[in-house]
Amino acid sequence: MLYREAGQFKASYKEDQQILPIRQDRIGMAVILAIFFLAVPMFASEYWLQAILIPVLIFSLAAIGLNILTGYAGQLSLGSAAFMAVGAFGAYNFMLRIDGMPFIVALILGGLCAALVGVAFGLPSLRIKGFYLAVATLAAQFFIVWALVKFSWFSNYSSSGVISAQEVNILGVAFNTPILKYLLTLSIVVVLALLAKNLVRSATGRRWMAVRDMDVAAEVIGIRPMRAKLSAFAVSSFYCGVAGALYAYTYLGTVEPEGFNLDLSFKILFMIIIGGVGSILGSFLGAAFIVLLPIFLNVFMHTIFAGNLPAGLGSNLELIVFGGLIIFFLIVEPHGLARLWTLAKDKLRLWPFPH
Amino acid sequence: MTNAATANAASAAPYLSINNVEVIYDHVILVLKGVSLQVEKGSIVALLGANGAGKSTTLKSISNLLGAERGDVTKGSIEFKGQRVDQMTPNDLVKRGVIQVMEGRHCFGHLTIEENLLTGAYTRSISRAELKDSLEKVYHYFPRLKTRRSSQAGYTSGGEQQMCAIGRALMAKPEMILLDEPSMGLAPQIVEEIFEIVKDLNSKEQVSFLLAEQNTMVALRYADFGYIMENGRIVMEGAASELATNEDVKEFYLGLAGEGRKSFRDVKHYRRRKRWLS
Amino acid sequence: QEQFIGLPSYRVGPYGSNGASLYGGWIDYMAMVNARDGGVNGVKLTWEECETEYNNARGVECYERLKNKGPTGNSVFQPLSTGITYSVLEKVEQDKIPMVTIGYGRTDAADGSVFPWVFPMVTTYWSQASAIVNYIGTKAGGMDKLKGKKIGLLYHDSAYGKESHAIMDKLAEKHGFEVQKVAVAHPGNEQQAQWLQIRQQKPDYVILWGWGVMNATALRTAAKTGYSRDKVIGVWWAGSEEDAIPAGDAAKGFVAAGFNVAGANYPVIKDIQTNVYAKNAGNMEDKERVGSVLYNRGVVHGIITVEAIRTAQEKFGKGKPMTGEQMRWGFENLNLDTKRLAALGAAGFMPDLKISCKDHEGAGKVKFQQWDGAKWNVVTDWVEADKPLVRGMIEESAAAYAKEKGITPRDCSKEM
Amino acid sequence: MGFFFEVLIGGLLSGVLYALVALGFVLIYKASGVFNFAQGAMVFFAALTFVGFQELLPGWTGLEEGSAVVFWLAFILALASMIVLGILTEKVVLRPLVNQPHITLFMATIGLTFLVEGIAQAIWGANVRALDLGITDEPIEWILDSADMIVSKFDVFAAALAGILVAALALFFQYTKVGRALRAVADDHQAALSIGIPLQHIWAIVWGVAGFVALVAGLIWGARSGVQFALTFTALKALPVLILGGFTSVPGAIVGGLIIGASEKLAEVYIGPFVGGGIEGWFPYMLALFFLLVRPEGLFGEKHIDRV
Amino acid sequence: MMMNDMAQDAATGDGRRIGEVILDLQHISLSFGGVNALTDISFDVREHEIRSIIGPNGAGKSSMLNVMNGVYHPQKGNILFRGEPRQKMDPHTAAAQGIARTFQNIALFKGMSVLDNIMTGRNLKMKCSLLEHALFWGRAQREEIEHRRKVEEVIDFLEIQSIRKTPVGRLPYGLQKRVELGRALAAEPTLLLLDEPMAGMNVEEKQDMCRFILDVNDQFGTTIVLIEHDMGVVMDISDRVVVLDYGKKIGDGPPDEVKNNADVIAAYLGTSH
Ligand SMILES: Nc1ncnc2c1ncn2[C@@H]1O[C@H](COP(=O)(O)OP(=O)(O)OP(=O)(O)O)[C@@H](O)[C@H]1O
Ligand SMILES: Nc1ncnc2c1ncn2[C@@H]1O[C@H](COP(=O)(O)OP(=O)(O)OP(=O)(O)O)[C@@H](O)[C@H]1O
Ligand SMILES: [Mg+2]
Ligand SMILES: [Mg+2]
Repeated sequence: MLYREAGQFKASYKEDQQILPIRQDRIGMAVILAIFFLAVPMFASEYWLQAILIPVLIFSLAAIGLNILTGYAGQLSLGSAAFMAVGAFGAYNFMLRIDGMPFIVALILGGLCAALVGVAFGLPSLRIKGFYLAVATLAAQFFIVWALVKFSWFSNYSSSGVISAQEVNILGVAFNTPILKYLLTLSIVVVLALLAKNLVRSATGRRWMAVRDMDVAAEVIGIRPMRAKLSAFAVSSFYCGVAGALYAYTYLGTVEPEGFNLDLSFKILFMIIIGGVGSILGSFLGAAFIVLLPIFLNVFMHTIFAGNLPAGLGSNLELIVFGGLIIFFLIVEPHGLARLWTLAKDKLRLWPFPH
Repeated sequence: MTNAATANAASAAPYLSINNVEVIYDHVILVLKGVSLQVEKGSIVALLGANGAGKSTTLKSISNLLGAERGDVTKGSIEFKGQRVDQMTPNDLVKRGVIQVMEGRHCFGHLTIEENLLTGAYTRSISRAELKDSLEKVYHYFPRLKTRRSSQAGYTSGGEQQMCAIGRALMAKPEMILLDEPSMGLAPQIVEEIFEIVKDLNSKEQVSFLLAEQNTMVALRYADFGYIMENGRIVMEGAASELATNEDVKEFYLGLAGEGRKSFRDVKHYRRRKRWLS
Repeated sequence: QEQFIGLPSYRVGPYGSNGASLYGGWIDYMAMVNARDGGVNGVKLTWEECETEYNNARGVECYERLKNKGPTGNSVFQPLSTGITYSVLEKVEQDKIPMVTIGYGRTDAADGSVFPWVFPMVTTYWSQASAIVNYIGTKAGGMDKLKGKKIGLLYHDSAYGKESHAIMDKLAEKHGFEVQKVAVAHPGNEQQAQWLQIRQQKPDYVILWGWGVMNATALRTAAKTGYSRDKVIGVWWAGSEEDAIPAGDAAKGFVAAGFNVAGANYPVIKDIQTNVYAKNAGNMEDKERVGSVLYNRGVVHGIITVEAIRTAQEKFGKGKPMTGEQMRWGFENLNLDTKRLAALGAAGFMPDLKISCKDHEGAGKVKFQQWDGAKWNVVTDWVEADKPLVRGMIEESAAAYAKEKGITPRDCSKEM
Repeated sequence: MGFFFEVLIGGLLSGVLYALVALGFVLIYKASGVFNFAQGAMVFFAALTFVGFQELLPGWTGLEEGSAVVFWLAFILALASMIVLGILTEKVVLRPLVNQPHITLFMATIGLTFLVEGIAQAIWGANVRALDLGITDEPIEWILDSADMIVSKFDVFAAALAGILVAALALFFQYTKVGRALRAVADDHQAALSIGIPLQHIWAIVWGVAGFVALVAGLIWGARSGVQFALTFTALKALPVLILGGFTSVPGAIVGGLIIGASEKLAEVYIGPFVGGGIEGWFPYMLALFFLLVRPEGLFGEKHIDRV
Repeated sequence: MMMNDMAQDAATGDGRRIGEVILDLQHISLSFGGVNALTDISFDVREHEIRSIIGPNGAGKSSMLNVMNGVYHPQKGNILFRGEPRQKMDPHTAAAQGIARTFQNIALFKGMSVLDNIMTGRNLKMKCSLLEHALFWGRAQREEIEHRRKVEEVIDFLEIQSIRKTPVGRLPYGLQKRVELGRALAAEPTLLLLDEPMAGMNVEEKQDMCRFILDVNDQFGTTIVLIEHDMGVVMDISDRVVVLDYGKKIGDGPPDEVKNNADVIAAYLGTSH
């Protein structure tokens, strides 16, 4: 009975257009934001900030990026990690080569580099569809990483191809403690997530979804598939690029091109599928799930079997359980955690009466 | 014969009977709210009703195709020839002789028309010659398919696909066919033809039919018995001839208001019908 | 009293089989010290593994997870992955936890004045390349004979493989040989094109700078294209049983560098057998592999870790668990001379080693072993690297890093 | 010129080996529309199971190590394991996910990958092992003598094996009842169900056959580079082959394999040196990409039907 | 202009003025591989009229519509739209010129709600840039609201208020057809192509649909090309009817004339009608 929209009427289309039309949701969101902006920095340990929350946030951003492309515009991509790499190396080079470059601008420029590269690799999507396109985006994945390793200019001629991020300094404040890094990451991710939400609920998002659901019909009602697809590639790569730059600047500090390998691309793909294809919320849930689950399993195995299990077997069991859980979740809800959440809300709305 | 369906339904175990079936999609959307109906052996039963009444859902619950759409039969039972079939796989059902022709064609787009038809005979283990016979029979019913036999089904016209879907079901040599909107998208001549085929199969080969149909006029002409559904419930049932003369049915399903057929041009749009239930 | 050692490990994934031997040797050695001596001066060693799957992000998580465990926090972080090394490079300094990277990692970190917290011990990639060239020189009959020779460099096309370029170019310049660099794309399970190129160019020797499946495939393809295996010289990540066995007969004659040798006949391994395996407690699932190259490499990790604790205790108090800072001192003042190694039962097992404030590498020596189809046989004594040359490059590179990062190198003359 | 042909022939033969792995993908895609990401893991699992049994059997039965009997027994046991794996996959993964979007099924197969990799190593350990098929990977001598060209015996044997498999499977799909049913299932799960095609059996069959193909691929690749985790990477070699040939075409796999194999080797040898080498990692993908621009459904793939 | 208000007093078909030829198809031939879908077909569509195309299955009716809005490009023949020849026109150009359509096999965007589907119909009229959309402030928001108002009119007109937020994939067939019509209407087209909009509907629903079509035609003067198999509907509401058979034109004219054309009866209507 607590979760009801009864009695909440919307008097204008503007009200109906709100991101969270139900009052309880708005309160919930405010509470969540307060927790993450205020309570977490106060109480979370360094381990939680550095090893869990920051990566979850960054991966969420990358997942939003991929979700825009795959979930909303329907173009399956396996190259997200490469676009992250472009963002990271792009931002690094802007910071390195232009004196006094403000971090945020470098971040955006890094994202824009990724967007450009994304558009270039998105061009084939005009003709190629489905899994064919997915495999084609692998070309981007391998080529970009190869180029970053091969051409030392990108890594400022470091002998091993590794770059180490410059210190982040915004308006004289050095972001060098876990809390500050966390807050910076959080703010950027929240703002970009909001923008993404806006995009997908506006005409742009509808164009993407139309192309995704049936591109012939979309063209017949006047949507140019080329523009829709390329804009999705651009926006998606931008998000991945920014995530990549954050990955280098607020998370790892030093990155190598191979760190942005196919495994990472897949990981991001897992996030959106487990979280929910075509859902911004799902990107967050998926990222949290994919980052936390292996850690949880690792810790869990150590505590229950503490030394009684051959070492190799323990690690393999983690793998088995991880794979099994992915399958299990897909079977329970093929549309991902976000859908599970909406279904739960639907049930709650009806509760305590069935149907 | 049709009276038997009403009067004596309880005494002899009916051929196909659905008792108080409830269906829920996605764990929350309640679509069928306790539907019961019977089909006698060798009869043609029409299931009528507006869009969204739950006709297709009813048929799918019989043929057990709901699972694929995350639908569930949560209550009630379905019996065919006195045996519970609600837990059987569609394959078992087809082997027992119950086959469904789904709404919206669902041909195998990349297979040719002929391959489509041949897959229809999957459950039968028959000789090449028999297979050829069956194929010829379908071509006899639908000559148009013969001329398009080697085209990929995905590229054929809507009507051709419809014929293909029906033909494919016939290839399984079923005893009972669940036909979902067979007339949809077919030229009037073909509609007549298809119903003639239905009648033919029914009288010559004792095939029973349960058909969901919007074209009430034709459906009631060929059916023995009819059910009318609204909002997931059966709201009316009776011999086809009785239904055809029922005033309400006449008005709402046949477009015949008292004085005879009204031109589509003259119908007022704000006229809302009364509801039987719900 | 307990001393905690965090072990980021990889036991699944493509390198899982390497991990199993490495961590097996390492853990067994520590278990042996606990069982035989009751720990280090009475301080029990405890450890916890954390699966990284050889993945940087998970490595960082492990680092963070392990760093505050135990009474004094994690004593030392040894990531066993160059990628993870880079990812935590700056963190270890902040958290004051020494990072030891034995035979991998960031080469120029051997300059302890710029990288006080990082210890690329025993030997670095650059020392290794130089030692391999020295070995080739002796095989050719003297370093002067290298002039005009052609040496193939078959490398894993990644940051790891690229580490070899600068030093090889420098050595080629110095000794007058030619380097033919041939890249192998990851993972390297197909090398037809590369070996046909090699067959065409006919280099006198081929240095196999490989990793994982690339090594076995290289040997197989060398056999297929008729390149003599005893002219293929592997780096230490190409010279284990895990690399040779899958190549079958094709690996016969293959020579590889190693900063430790294979064999179960060393007293230290015997001690492990009697104190651990005899009590049914060993870490290895496959006991046959005790004494293999990678297992023994794990033992080297164990020895160095334990000896650093011992050294630190000498200064900061015997029988007490050491903090990260104390551990750092222990590593920086580690001195495993021949005598000490003999006492540890590891004479000839690994090179003698002396770390200092300036030099975080120590030895820079390798032995060469040859595969006879069933096991590795040592074929040389310790081969030195061209220390002055390598050291020069290291200091140059470290200075550049210090400049980029605005680090003032410490003055080692003031340290003690 | 001799060198050119050497590279070309070597490339073509390697290509056939890629095709062998690609074939597994094609089988499952054709039969269920599922892009089976776990194919690489299955190759690994199959090879590992085979050598595992090969090691165990002499101890169990007292048979002579390395004898033909042991070989074939191990082969049969490994095949049986693959079939069991196929049946389990159908039961546990596919059946509950009938009629779901392709991407969901794709994801499920990724989950399956972890599962299979984990199980394989949990059972057999992570050790790398050698695998000997009794055919050495050496040049055929008379070619070497007469033309100074290297053509490996082993590669020729493997290519012949792959050719036979491809021919058999192509016939199976085109002309048998089950083959037809498989293609039908790939088009529309629900419609296939409605006409009584038992998806369970069909899928169990295909996954079984795919398991067999994986076993063959695993043996060949295992003999080349040892039985180790890296066998799962063979999938990466197979993907460009797959898109070039078309996801749904059995002969496409072999033709795609030949094109990819030959061109990547030639590119590495003739273009590689100018850009620093190591282009084999991406070149096949780029090639396939450009190819797709001309034929978006690969060489022999089924056209995407979108009619309105 | 509230559509539903105006629809009320337009029950009869008075005051409809058939105008100039808006679309002229001359000698159109179209084939796919060996199949001749259309052979040398010529006919025209006049402004404000309801022009029906009938014919047996596979006659080429849908292909004809596809030719009209640029999905198919005929091998031979000319298409004149408002007197101007159109060569190889893309569907989105056709849409930009005011041609909207519905599809025989419903082509709604399955993952979107009814509201969003209809909103896509207004796509061409929305001018804000991607950046403005991302900010969703000021102009973008105003634009969204303004178009939402228009779409709500369409929703009211089609009486689908209650399913506004439902994902279309879950709707029963008939309602999907209605939503598809809504999407086409939202574009405020001058020429509306309808491919079997009433398939799968019962009489009552067909009556509703006819009403909608007639109203659109009356109120906005939208020209309509209609493919339909229900002869009752076609004969009642169309102004002129073209009959195709196996890609050839076998009849053309007002309903009464076509109904009695012997060829048409033989090929299509059958004797029972
Ligand atoms: N997969 C599904 N998920 C959720 N709801 C569904 C699903 N399929 C159908 N429904 C709902 O079930 C109800 C009945 O649908 P059904 O398709 O059975 O109707 P119908 O009588 O066949 O209609 P029509 O004549 O239009 O075909 C509809 O309200 C529809 O929205
Ligand atoms: N893209 C295509 N490729 C190949 N053949 C096609 C294509 N489109 C249509 N056809 C063929 O052209 C012929 C005409 O098809 P069309 O869809 O126009 O028929 P229709 O008159 O709309 O029939 P129906 O009333 O059954 O919908 C059919 O035989 C069909 O198979
Ligand atoms: Mg229906
Ligand atoms: Mg049509």
